[in-house]
Amino acid sequence: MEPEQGEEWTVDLAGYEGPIDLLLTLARDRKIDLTALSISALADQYLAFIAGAKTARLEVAAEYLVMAAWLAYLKSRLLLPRDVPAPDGRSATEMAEALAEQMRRLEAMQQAAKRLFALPRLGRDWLPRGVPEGLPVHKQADWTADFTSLLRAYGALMARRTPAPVLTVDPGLLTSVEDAMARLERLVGTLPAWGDLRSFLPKGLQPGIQSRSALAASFVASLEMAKAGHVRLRQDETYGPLYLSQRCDAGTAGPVAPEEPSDG
Amino acid sequence: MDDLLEAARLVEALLFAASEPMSEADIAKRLPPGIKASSVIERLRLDYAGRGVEPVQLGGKWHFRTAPDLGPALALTKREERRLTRAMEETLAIIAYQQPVTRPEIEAIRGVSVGSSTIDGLLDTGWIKPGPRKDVPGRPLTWLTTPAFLKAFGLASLNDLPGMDDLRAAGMLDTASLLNLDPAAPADSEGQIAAKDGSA
Amino acid sequence: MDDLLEAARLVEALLFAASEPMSEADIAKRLPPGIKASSVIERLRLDYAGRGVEPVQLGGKWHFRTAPDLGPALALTKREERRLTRAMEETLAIIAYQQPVTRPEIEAIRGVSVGSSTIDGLLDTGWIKPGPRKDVPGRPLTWLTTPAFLKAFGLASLNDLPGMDDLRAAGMLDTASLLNLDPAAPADSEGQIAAKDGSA
Repeated sequence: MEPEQGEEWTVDLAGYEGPIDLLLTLARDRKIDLTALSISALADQYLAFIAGAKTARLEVAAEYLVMAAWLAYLKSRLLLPRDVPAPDGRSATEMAEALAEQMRRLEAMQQAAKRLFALPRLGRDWLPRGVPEGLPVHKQADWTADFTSLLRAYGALMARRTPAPVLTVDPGLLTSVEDAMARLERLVGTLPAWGDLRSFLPKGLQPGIQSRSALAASFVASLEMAKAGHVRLRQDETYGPLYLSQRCDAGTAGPVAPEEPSDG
Repeated sequence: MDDLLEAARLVEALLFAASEPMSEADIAKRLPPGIKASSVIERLRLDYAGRGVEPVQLGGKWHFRTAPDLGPALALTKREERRLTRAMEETLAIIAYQQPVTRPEIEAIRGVSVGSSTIDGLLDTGWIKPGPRKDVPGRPLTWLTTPAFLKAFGLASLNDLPGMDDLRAAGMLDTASLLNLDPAAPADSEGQIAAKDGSA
Repeated sequence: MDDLLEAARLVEALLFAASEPMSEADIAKRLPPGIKASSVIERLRLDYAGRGVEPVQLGGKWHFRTAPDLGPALALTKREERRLTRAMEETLAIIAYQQPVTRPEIEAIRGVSVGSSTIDGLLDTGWIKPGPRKDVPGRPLTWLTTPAFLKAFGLASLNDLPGMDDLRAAGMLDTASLLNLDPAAPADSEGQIAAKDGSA
């Protein structure tokens, strides 16, 4: 598919941005004025160019062919002695003027593009400040406070200062370890066999702090006495009752029943 | 002490140190009462005329930049720069001058369809962005330029696009008349462009 | 064309745009033959003498920096809204109600020590000021509220502060509420003073 030699001009459509661009280029090259009157001459040039391209067996995009057909039609209309309006209502002169207007418009934008791209460009022609130091910023606080919140804070502080309920305990309610030990020393010998620790507590203890204090003191006392070898301790299960007996006792009998229910 | 000189010292220091260009209002805030920001900037422009750095307006804000004629000496061209195709250049110009503009409008002006690669390529530059849809049948997307576009081309604003006033005066930016223009106006502008399309 | 001026333009653009300070050798590489870097730098120093920016040497390398005398003028004050911390609120309330009051007295009431940051913060609000020293061992400073305090809280005088009865009536002096301490209240970072206050 070699293009034929000896063409009047080099036919190559690759350089054009569509038919209007081609028309513009032809008008520029042939110095054809873009008035309605000279559109006919320009159409001739265009048709010749497309014919040349076809002869050279170049692939001509459909849009160029559409324009060629349209120009041929326009040219034939322009040649008519009387300017008969086309079916769309436009006369041939109006159609030619519309084409000329579009060419002027594209030409204007092409020139604008040229001028735009001739501007000094960032990175190509100029640079901004390389490393700006930045401007120092001083922060200034605008304090806001809510009066209600302030009063609440003060109210809470003042409320906190009113005396809080304090746990006071009458010393007479408490059993000391020494007292408990003396009592255990005295009682343990009187029992025949293993006895529940709780059964050694005095009768008539008030539930609550008094009972708990007596039990705790007796427990500590029993541990002390076991350490000293005066008694033996036994617990059959975790959290189960604690039994004690005299050291010399053989442990033949089962535990005795507690003297009173324990609140522990 | 010359008040204007002192103010010029302050503003040049500001513009050198600021990490972003500053508006005249930002500058005015730092100036003593009675000194007009515009006068100080004018003074600075004179002081730096012909120097290697210069105060210029960019997107409506002032900054210092190197003088464009020094580009080659600064060896800036060494930076790899992807060349835009002609289709991309023209499409960018149409978007810049006629924004907001839809793809069909761009196609009507160029007389050729705009390939996706043209839009994609421009999106890659960061110079264009989609705008609101236009309220016409099909609700096509409009296209706008970005602040990065102004920065890249060193433009104070879109009004500073070269020849903007002349083009406007000549009615070349009036998109309303566009759709009646296309002489060859085929009903379908899509799909008729073969691979020859230079925009591809 | 003045060769030295042209070289100075180039060097000022280089130093302006460089990402880091440049040594004289770095600069010399960019200069045309026959132009000495030291002469160009000297020329630049003269050109910028008394300006708002100036070429200075830092660790043997050159860069532009803003004139030191302009530092304060360049600074930007940024206002930001800040709320009183719980500690500040309590301390301010105690000062308001019990002024003149010393820091140890405030600490006794709050049951926690009062950090310097709390006092500093309150001084920054402009709502408290130091009063006369109290005539007790150590002669501690007393604290008072200022007229700005009254203004900020919309009080005509200190007498307008609600009394204890008012607080109680408003449910702000409710001991029961102590058992349900606000879980959202920030933990007091100032540290509890052990044993100072049995109710703590």
